[in-house]
Amino acid sequence: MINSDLQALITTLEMATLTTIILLIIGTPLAWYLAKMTSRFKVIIEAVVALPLVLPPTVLGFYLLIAFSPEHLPGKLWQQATGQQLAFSFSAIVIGSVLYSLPFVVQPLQKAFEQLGDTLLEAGALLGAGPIDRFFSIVLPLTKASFITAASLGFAHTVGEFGVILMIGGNIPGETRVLSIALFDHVEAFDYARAHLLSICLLLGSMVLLAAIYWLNLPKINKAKGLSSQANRKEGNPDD
Amino acid sequence: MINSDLQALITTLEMATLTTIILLIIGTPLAWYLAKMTSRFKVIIEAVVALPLVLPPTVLGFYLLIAFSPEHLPGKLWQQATGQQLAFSFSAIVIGSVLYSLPFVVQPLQKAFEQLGDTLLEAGALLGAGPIDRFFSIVLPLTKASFITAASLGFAHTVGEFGVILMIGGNIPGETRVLSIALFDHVEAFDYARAHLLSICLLLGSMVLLAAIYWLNLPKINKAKGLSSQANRKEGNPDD
Amino acid sequence: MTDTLLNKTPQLDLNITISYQQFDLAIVLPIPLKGITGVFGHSASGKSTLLRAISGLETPLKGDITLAGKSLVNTEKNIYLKPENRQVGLVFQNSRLFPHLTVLGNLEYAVKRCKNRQLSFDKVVELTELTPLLSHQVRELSGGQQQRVALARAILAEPKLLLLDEPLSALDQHSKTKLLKMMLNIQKQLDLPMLYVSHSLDELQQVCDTLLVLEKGEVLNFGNIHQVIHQLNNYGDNAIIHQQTSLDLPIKTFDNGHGLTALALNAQQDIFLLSDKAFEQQNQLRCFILASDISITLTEPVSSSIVNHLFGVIKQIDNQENNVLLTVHCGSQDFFVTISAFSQQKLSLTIRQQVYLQFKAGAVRTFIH
Amino acid sequence: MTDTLLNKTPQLDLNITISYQQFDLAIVLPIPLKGITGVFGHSASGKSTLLRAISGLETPLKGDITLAGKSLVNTEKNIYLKPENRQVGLVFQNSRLFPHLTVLGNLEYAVKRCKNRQLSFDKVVELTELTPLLSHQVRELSGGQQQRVALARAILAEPKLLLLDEPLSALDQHSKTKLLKMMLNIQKQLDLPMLYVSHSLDELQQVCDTLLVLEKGEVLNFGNIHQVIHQLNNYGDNAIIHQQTSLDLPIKTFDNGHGLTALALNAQQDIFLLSDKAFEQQNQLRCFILASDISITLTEPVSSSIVNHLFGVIKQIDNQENNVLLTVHCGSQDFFVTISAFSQQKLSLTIRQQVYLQFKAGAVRTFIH
Amino acid sequence: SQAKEINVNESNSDDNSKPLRIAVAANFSPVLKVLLTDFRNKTGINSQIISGASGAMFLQIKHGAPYDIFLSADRLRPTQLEQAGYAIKNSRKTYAIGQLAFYSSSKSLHSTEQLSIAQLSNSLLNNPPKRFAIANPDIAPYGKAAKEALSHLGLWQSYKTRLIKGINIGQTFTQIRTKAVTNGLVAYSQLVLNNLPGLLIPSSYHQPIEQQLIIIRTSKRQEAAQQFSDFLLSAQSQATIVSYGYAKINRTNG
Ligand SMILES: Nc1ncnc2c1ncn2[C@@H]1O[C@H](COP(=O)(O)OP(=O)(O)OP(=O)(O)O)[C@@H](O)[C@H]1O
Ligand SMILES: Nc1ncnc2c1ncn2[C@@H]1O[C@H](COP(=O)(O)OP(=O)(O)OP(=O)(O)O)[C@@H](O)[C@H]1O
Ligand SMILES: [Mg+2]
Ligand SMILES: [Mg+2]
Repeated sequence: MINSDLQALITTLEMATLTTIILLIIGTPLAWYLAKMTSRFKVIIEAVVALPLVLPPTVLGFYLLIAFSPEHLPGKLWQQATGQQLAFSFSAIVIGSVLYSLPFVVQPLQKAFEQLGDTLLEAGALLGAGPIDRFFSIVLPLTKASFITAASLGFAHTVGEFGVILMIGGNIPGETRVLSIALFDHVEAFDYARAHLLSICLLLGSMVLLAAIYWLNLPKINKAKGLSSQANRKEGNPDD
Repeated sequence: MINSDLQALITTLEMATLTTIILLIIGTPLAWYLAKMTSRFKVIIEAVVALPLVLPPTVLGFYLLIAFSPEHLPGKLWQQATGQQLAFSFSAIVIGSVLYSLPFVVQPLQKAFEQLGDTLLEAGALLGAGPIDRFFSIVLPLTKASFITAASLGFAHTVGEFGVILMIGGNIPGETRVLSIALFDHVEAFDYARAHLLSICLLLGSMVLLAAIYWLNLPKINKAKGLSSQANRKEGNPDD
Repeated sequence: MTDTLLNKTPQLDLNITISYQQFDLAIVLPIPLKGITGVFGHSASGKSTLLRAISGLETPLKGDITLAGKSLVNTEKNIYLKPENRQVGLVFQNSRLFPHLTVLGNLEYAVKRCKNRQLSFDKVVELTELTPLLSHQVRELSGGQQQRVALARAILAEPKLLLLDEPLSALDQHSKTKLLKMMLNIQKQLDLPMLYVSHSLDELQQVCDTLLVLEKGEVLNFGNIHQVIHQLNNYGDNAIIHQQTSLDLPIKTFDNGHGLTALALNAQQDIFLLSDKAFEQQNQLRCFILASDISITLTEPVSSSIVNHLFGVIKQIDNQENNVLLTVHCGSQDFFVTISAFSQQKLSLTIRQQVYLQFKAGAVRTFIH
Repeated sequence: MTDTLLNKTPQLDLNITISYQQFDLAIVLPIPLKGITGVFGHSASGKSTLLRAISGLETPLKGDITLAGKSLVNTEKNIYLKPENRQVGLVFQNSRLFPHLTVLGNLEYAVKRCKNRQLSFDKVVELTELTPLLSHQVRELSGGQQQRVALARAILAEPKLLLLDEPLSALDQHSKTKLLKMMLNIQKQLDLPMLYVSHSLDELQQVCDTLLVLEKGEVLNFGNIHQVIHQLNNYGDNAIIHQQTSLDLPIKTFDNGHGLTALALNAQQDIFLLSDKAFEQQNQLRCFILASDISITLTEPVSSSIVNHLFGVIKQIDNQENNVLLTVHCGSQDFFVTISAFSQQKLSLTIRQQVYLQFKAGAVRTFIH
Repeated sequence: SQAKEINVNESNSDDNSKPLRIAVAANFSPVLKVLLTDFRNKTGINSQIISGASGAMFLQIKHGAPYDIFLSADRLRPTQLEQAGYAIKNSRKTYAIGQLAFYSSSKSLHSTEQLSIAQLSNSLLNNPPKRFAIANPDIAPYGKAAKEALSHLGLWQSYKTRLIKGINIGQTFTQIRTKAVTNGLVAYSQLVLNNLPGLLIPSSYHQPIEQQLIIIRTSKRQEAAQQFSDFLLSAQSQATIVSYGYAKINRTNG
């Protein structure tokens, strides 16, 4: 039975990793577009992106379930395209997570892009760097910290997600049964010992993971001279 | 019965507003401290702050319930201090929400503070502005956008929260019964018409609120000359 | 030897207007893409705005810009070439180095995106004296060091046109001289035209062929640098420059045996200045003589340390408060001399009078020495 | 008239070391808090680092700094006064304006936090010519405009000590002159001591009483500005300045009737320069004469436009390549003259020889005119 | 609706490669786990437990959840599913009848087992606790029963405002178990399962808490599902179920 928790862990990692990748792929251009957009529609798009936050996950799950069911258009289209039912599949929980976690990725990135300003991008352009090149050579390294924040918020939120996944995934072992549901089941089944154990593993595991991520991010800190730095750390040539 | 939804709405707004205020009060110094901290412990504190993200809300609720019960230390202390039981009180759901939403406030602020750099703070200090003064006269206006993001993420996440509040709040009308729970109840009780209605109200209301917030934030956008701006908007003297 | 080759050097054709609340730039001008063109003018006269427009950063612009026959912008035809496709380099007034890269990283950024690679990386780094700084973070650099990195970075990108916005303002005399020399060399080596904004006419006089003077967003003057400077001499009481004679003369003898170099002013007359190693490689020397450094005598002076004595005729006399600006014609060259009104009266100078100009070898200034 | 008052002006006592990977600053120096002290030196010689240290921004510092008897830092005693409590102002090399405020907002930022308020806001705004820019966003400003705002902002904070890091580098000659005058006035009005970093010795000569010359993080020279400049004249072949005679003389007659002002060099000898309205309000005038602007004659010259003729004795002869630097003693004042080696031979000048110095009225330079 | 038609032609053939998916109301899943070992030994059929809230599973089945058999915590949802055509005809069966119990985590009421129901109602009437936990009567069958029981005892009016309403009976049990609230009505089976003392509420105080099952129409393992249904209703299984705190099923109302 510990085996089943392991299976849930694997499913969870697969789901969260895939979700995070998709979130970054979708969220980055969206955040960029929002950061640079000047139209009045901007606020509306921003509000729509933030909406999943407001609905209780179970309710969001309820509506997604309706949408994903083969009787309704999105579910029907998916079934026609892939030959598979969307609801209660691994794809469904990934799509649900993406929608649910989108604001956590888009908003930090958008703010980072806005704060970056144009001066360095102008400098890059005049050295011959096109938009994509500028993004990878200037924007990405300078907003690395925000990307890590966005990715870790998105990942963690997906791991901890429960209501949406339960509703549209259906708790099917090996496919849509993730750790958060397993943990919930243990509590529901009064199996507190296992619930505690799993919680502690989850906490420690996440803590190690998060610490590792933030660690990666550490060298960028405190590079500025001045007020805040008690002692300037010196490093050879960390960027090479 | 519509009356009960209205009551839930009021409770929700009270809770979310109070939570957001507390989050900003706690989150801002924490984010500042993390942004300026150079110690190796930083990553650990960052990971701890991010932890509520990883635990499924019901499980977090389960542990909070244990902590808040009058039998255990936090709950006992609270009872001694206030004469009131903590679990199943309005205070409990506010505390729970604060813990649950903390990372959504701390992380965007921390990144904003990190990206701000020291140059302008140095300039402020040499004009005689102390740390608090600098915060309000330089940091706050320059990171306004991130504060709005942080506050709206925190607020929205609190409104949409469900698992934690249900567990530690106990669904008491007028005290801990919030909109997300009411909505869930309608779905469970096959009262789909009301569920849909409430969802739509919630969505539209949030959308208007979010749009209004982002609108407030709009004038700061696109002030930089250059690459991204198609046309520079000119304004008289918006800062006075 | 085709027609077009004979016809004209390629040009940067400007026909633009930019409007801000309190400032309008309106420039219609063909700038020959040859050598270095100086851009001079008071603060806020529109120099940076012009460079930003050419490089494609100033978007609310109307009109058209054509670079060597290629249209960069044409708002009528709705052409707008993106900055990154213009092959125009710009050294910003504030250096704009990439803070996430080291000095080396900043330079490599340019090299990686450079299409020609005719320049030697090591050579440029050596000339800008950046070798010991390569591994430094840019935030550790002093103001002058930052400017040197920005300059080296722009040069290493080897653009088709290089725009320089006060690139040497934070540097001391010694570094300025060195870098100006380098820029001249690179200009010739790559045949890379440059637009050079500076508040120092001395710098411009030494390196520019053409000078553009802006005032309140409009062209005040444009043309051959010597002519423009001479015209600015007569700009009136609110002198915007130190009045001076600007010269570009062939070197006749590098060293006359006494440490003086002789420049051929005309068939009869020479100008002497102190020799410098750097002159050896040159045929031509650019120099200027401040109007206040030249004095007038009526008789040829003797037993004086002053080595330059030129015979000329007063062509024009302009009274400027307590000063008098004389234009003296020597051979084919006009010289500008300011003397006190007192001296003018004492010597009772009049137009068409014959006088001797005298000035010291040291008064013949070359910035690059 | 107490002992301490008589004894000495307040001082800024520096005894600091700062170590970076490739750079060490080590300065032990008492700087009198009187007038303006110039800080001069090559790029990367540590000028900005020094100012940052004094203002409290350079934290990895060892040693102690005392400002008018008050300890700002003392690493031994573990004293570290925060920047905001030092009442030290700093105009940064890059302006560092607050981008979220307008020009007015930036200025008000300083005024609100100022404790004294002796200066008139309107006056400072007018002198820095910022009146039409008050409502502008700072990102709309030109480089020079930004510098003016930064300067006005720092002045309006009315600190106890003002540090200026190349505050005028992006400005044209006209604005520079105006602002230097303003700084002098404010210095006197508030009795506000300043440290002024610049690459332009001309600027420094005009406004500074004391000069500090840095080289590679160490004090190369420090003292009375005229003395230091004269010592730098003899610095060797790698001249770091234009050799010159630096003077500060009483005005004898404002206008001799011919548009010339006479300065009393000593009881017998005067120096003449072109009159300027601005001289009227002054008793004393600071000026310099470039060594290359003075020429030597053996006989008193006649019928020349040159108005200044001084009789003196050659005190020292230094050969510098093709140049010769002469130190000529006239009355009590040393004058520095560079002539070509050629001329020296021609005139066969030797030590203790009596000669006439001649230079034009226009060669007596005051930056502020 | 259209859902009935989907996969209908494949519905008869068992696909043995997949385990039998049993969707079960969370409160019954511990008992089910015990029974399943027996089931596998007897039939060799592999099965999977998917436990959850009946309400959610009801919705999921309506939207095509790939379950074979649904063990609900109530009677309402299976009935509705049957009416809407999601169940195999006549597959709806009552497999267990829940019992309500009074449960207190406080020491004073620790020996509730010895307490008579009359004594309890007296003490509850005279000393109403500040908070009292039951499952939500609007959505949970045990909640509905609890409401009926409280009404029966004449406590409903005074208790209405003190109730902590759990989303389901599991949450109510957790809330008392963690001592966040002292008293409440839980499922008797929960107490038996966790070896805790409590006082059984007579089943006459409330409508029976019938827990029913249905076999899902779209199931590809209808045979195995039927086998499982039969197994669950067998006398031996029923005895086990009753031993875990459920009431005996009166077979007259099939
Ligand atoms: N985006 C803008 N919005 C409004 N005004 C602007 C903007 N950009 C420039 N200006 C105005 O245009 C004028 C010219 O600016 P510009 O930067 O071209 O001057 P400049 O000649 O480079 O001066 P400096 O030598 O001081 O750098 C200034 O008055 C400036 O305020
Ligand atoms: N934080 C730092 N880390 C490492 N080196 C530094 C740091 N700050 C300054 N330096 C070095 O100290 C030296 C002096 O710098 P500083 O900025 O004081 O020069 P400066 O005299 O102001 O020069 P400039 O006239 O070019 O502005 C430079 O070589 C610089 O690279
Ligand atoms: Mg400019
Ligand atoms: Mg500096």
